[in-house]
Amino acid sequence: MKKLINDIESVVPDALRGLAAAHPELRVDEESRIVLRAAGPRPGKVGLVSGGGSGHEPLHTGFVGYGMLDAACPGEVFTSPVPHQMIEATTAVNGGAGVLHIVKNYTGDVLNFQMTAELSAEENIEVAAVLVDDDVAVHNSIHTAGRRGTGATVFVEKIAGALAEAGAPLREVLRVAEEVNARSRSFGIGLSSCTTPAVGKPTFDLGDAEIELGIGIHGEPGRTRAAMRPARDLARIAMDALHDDLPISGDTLVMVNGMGGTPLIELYIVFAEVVDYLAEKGARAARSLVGNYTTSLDMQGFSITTCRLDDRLTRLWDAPVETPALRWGRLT
Amino acid sequence: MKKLINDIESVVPDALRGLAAAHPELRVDEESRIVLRAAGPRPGKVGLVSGGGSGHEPLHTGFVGYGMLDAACPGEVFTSPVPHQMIEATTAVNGGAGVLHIVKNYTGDVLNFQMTAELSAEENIEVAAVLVDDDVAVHNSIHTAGRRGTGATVFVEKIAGALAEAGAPLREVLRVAEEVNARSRSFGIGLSSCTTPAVGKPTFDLGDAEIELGIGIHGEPGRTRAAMRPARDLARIAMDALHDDLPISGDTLVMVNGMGGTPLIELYIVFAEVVDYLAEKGARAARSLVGNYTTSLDMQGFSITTCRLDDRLTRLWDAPVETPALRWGRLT
Amino acid sequence: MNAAFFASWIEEIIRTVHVERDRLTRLDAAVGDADHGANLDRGFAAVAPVLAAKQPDTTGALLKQVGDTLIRNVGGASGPLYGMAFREMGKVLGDTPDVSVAELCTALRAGLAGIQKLGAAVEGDKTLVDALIPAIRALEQAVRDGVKQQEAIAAAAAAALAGAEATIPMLARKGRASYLGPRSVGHEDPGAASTALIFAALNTVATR
Amino acid sequence: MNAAFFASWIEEIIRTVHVERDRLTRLDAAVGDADHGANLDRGFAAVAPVLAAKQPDTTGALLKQVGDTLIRNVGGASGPLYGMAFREMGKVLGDTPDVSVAELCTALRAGLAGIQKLGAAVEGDKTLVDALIPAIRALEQAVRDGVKQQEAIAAAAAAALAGAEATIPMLARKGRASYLGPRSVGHEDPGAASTALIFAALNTVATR
Ligand SMILES: Nc1ncnc2c1ncn2[C@@H]1O[C@H](COP(=O)(O)OP(=O)(O)O)[C@@H](O)[C@H]1O
Ligand SMILES: Nc1ncnc2c1ncn2[C@@H]1O[C@H](COP(=O)(O)OP(=O)(O)O)[C@@H](O)[C@H]1O
Ligand SMILES: [Mg+2]
Ligand SMILES: [Mg+2]
Ligand SMILES: [Mg+2]
Ligand SMILES: [Mg+2]
Repeated sequence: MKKLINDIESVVPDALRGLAAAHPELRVDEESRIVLRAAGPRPGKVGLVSGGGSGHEPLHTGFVGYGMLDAACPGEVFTSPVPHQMIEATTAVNGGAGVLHIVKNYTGDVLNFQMTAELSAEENIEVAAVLVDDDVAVHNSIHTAGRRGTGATVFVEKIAGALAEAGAPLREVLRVAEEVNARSRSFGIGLSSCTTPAVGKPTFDLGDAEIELGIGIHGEPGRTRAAMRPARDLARIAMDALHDDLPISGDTLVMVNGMGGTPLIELYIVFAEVVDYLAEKGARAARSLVGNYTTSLDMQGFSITTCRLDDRLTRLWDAPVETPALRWGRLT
Repeated sequence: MKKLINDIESVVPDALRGLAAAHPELRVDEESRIVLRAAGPRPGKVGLVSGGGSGHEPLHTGFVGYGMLDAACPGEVFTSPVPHQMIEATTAVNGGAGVLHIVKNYTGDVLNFQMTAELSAEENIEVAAVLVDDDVAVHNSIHTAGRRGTGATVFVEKIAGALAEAGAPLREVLRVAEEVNARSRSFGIGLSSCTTPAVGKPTFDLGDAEIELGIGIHGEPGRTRAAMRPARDLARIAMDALHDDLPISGDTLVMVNGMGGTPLIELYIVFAEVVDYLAEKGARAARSLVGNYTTSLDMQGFSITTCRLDDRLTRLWDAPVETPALRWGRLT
Repeated sequence: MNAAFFASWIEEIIRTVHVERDRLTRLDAAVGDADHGANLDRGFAAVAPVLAAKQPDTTGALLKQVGDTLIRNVGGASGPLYGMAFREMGKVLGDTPDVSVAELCTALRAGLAGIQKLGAAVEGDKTLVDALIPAIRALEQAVRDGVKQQEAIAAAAAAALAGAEATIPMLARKGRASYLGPRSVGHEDPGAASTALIFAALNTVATR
Repeated sequence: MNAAFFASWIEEIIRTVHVERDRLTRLDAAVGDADHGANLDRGFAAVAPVLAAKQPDTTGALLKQVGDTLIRNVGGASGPLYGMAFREMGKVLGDTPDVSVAELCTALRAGLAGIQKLGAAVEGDKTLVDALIPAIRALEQAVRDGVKQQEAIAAAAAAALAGAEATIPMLARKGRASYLGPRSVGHEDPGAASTALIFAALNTVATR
């Protein structure tokens, strides 16, 4: 394993130290492992807190800032954060209008956020939680842990963040978050596994011409292994999976997300194919993100997330945002 | 080789198609392979054109937009663009105040830009060129091709772009570009080689615990091979190389740049070490970029670029910019 | 089984989880995200200094402390689950000076209930529950059979181990392994393996 | 050597560059950026349709066309260098109906001058110049010796090949290979190898 780390035990705090130095507009509590806006909570604004395992950067720490999150709680690599982090973040961002927890659907995240919600109630902070579960590779069923939360988290954080910034009350912010999640679907394809610092070798092995279809964002193997194909066919496999689950039509918000080890030039190639696919279905990529947003350490591959837009969601998507990883349209 | 491509011959045009679809604020001429601002040239504003081989994304195409480049000319992967592209871009961005060519110091780039300048003169367009040569891994000498142009290109494009946007004449824009280059130094470390689509396997092989010191951005091997070390030591090797060449002091603009295959979390770890190093030297990272800015396809590794700031350069760095890969502070 | 006995149990868990860390992580690499060993080792390693500092004098306080420390330090799915289990056991045992096997059964049942309340896993879902329930059943059977404490605990440890091994052919329906669908078949559940370790540690202490 | 002869030469270059593409790229992988074969193949492949469309009727027009097409399509260092060389040769040969070996020498000297004006490489810098200069010298010697055209060209091809091989022990001082410093030693320069190919193609056509 060749990684730019000092010690497998100190990966997260060392990275937080760098994040803090690079972004004076954030307040990074390295001890408690929470990342906040330096400006602190705005009275009367709903606070947005997300969190999850590290290794998905820029998710979530890179999305803290004006128009998006108020706090992020990074756990150990691929391990959900713990309740004491989250309760501290929740308390810190509470401006009196309650706090929305944005939770990706993984047992660990769900359980730890659930404990946090109980603790928050004890502290008289009104907390609501939205569960993001957009990954169609996992079949949803009451007999399973349900779909994973992946790329749609970025959409939920951006759009709910914009509404919170506009001063909407908690139940409306929750509602729009749930709506974005309901309209969003993701599917990922891995060309390689990833290597966690703790393990030091790839979580799974893939042959020279093999890929994994339906990967998650933790180096989990996918649902099936398949032969490598041209970008056009891979984009089509992913889009078909999304379309089968929720037919694609109209103005669509599209993210072609790199898993961490894939160059941007390749993501643009995939995006071009996605645009063609959408056109076939009479839809179009009205808004888009192409780049590394929800990564899985050094994994090579991509995921596609789509979200059917309406006028209101488009306006909220377009609203100013100023975070390390997403920024546009902010008045200075 | 597993790459998200359709055909090794169509990598650049396919990616440009994706870029065009993702960024309506750009005008992408896929035929001529030039990327322009959709708004076109502003009369009286100096035009900024850069270009170079593809495979370094977001450089240069991702830096076209308000406050930075007017046009980028992407060549084939790792191959400088050709004069007919550049002359077309030069003509397209000329607002009557002349055009600055930002050229990374590689024989191919230099020769092709030189031919373009001759053609521009025939068309009565005033053209000046700045040669970026910041990479201290290569010893500068009149007996060699000289230092390579790497990360400092981002600084030159941003700062010269800001001055051009402010309406400065060509000779001033050229002067600030040369000044930024003179104040900037870079050094890169590769943990892996990269694989060009045309070759289909890594340009060079590295052992499990080996790294290359002093790599360029084209998968060239570095100056020396060394044993893998913790991030702290690698950051120090790079910073020592920069400091030996041009002592570091005062307010410094720092970029910790990923080579394409390195996760963001690791780049933040390196940046934290850089900040410590600067403190030792009585300097500080007054401004910074941490992320993938000047990549080398899927190479794992990083480069560090420093530039000594003064008040004027800091102001120009802070000036609004709105491009796919760099954006801040723009009034909407 | 007095507070010192339980303290020895926890120490033995700390030790064996550390020793078996890589094996647990390897199991998790096959069906999950390759962190179970690291998670538990981080959590139990944090327990030692906490106990040294607080020196809880009742079994209840001890186990609650262990549970809280796991919740604070593990994260993931296993942190809240094991944390809650130790907390619930602590609540049941309170200041009981000398815990009988029957009382231990009651405490473990409470721990299991905590786990199921949080995670809603039932037997056969391929989780740590598949090691825990057989262990509790074996202990309860031993109480009914009136066998000696040491023998009862040995039976529980054997049942936990068998339960963990029995997860190999199962199709996961809870936790990350469930994402794999049929590909989860053929691998031992890492949480079940760590539960077996925890009972093996109990057995080690009981046979001292 | 009439215009048809030069057209055959260009066709033969197009063919051999395509065949040797991977070898040239491999040489470039060792000391450069692994694109020399792809660059030249892209450039010369573009020449064929251009010539088919324009059918230049003089050697000068033909070679200028080749040079322009290389400049338009190759990029990199080799595009302008080879492009300029063919253009300069075309300028010298103009509408000469039947080019003598001596005239070819003059044209090649002009091509070399174009290359050196652009790239400033001298012999020993480990570039294509190290294959080109020996080839020209061999040709000039052959003229002085009054040998037959075919023999003269064979000598030039052999000299180019030897020149290319002689770059192996050299330390690069121009182009990307120069970044490697001492590590450039021990590898053949890709541009010198492609220059040797171009002279080999000339020889093939001359011996038909
Ligand atoms: N809903 C659940 N109920 C009981 N146990 C569960 C549940 N979900 C997961 N587990 C257990 O947790 C183990 C994984 O723990 P760990 O790897 O530490 O957490 P994570 O899955 O968050 O990475 C699984 O092997 C399984 O035994
Ligand atoms: N300054 C120069 N003068 C002459 N030839 C040069 C010079 N620089 C590079 N070359 C030649 O160009 C060859 C490389 O061509 P190519 O790989 O196509 O371009 P690039 O180096 O831009 O990738 C080198 O092997 C060398 O022979
Ligand atoms: Mg985990
Ligand atoms: Mg090249
Ligand atoms: Mg796990
Ligand atoms: Mg080359």
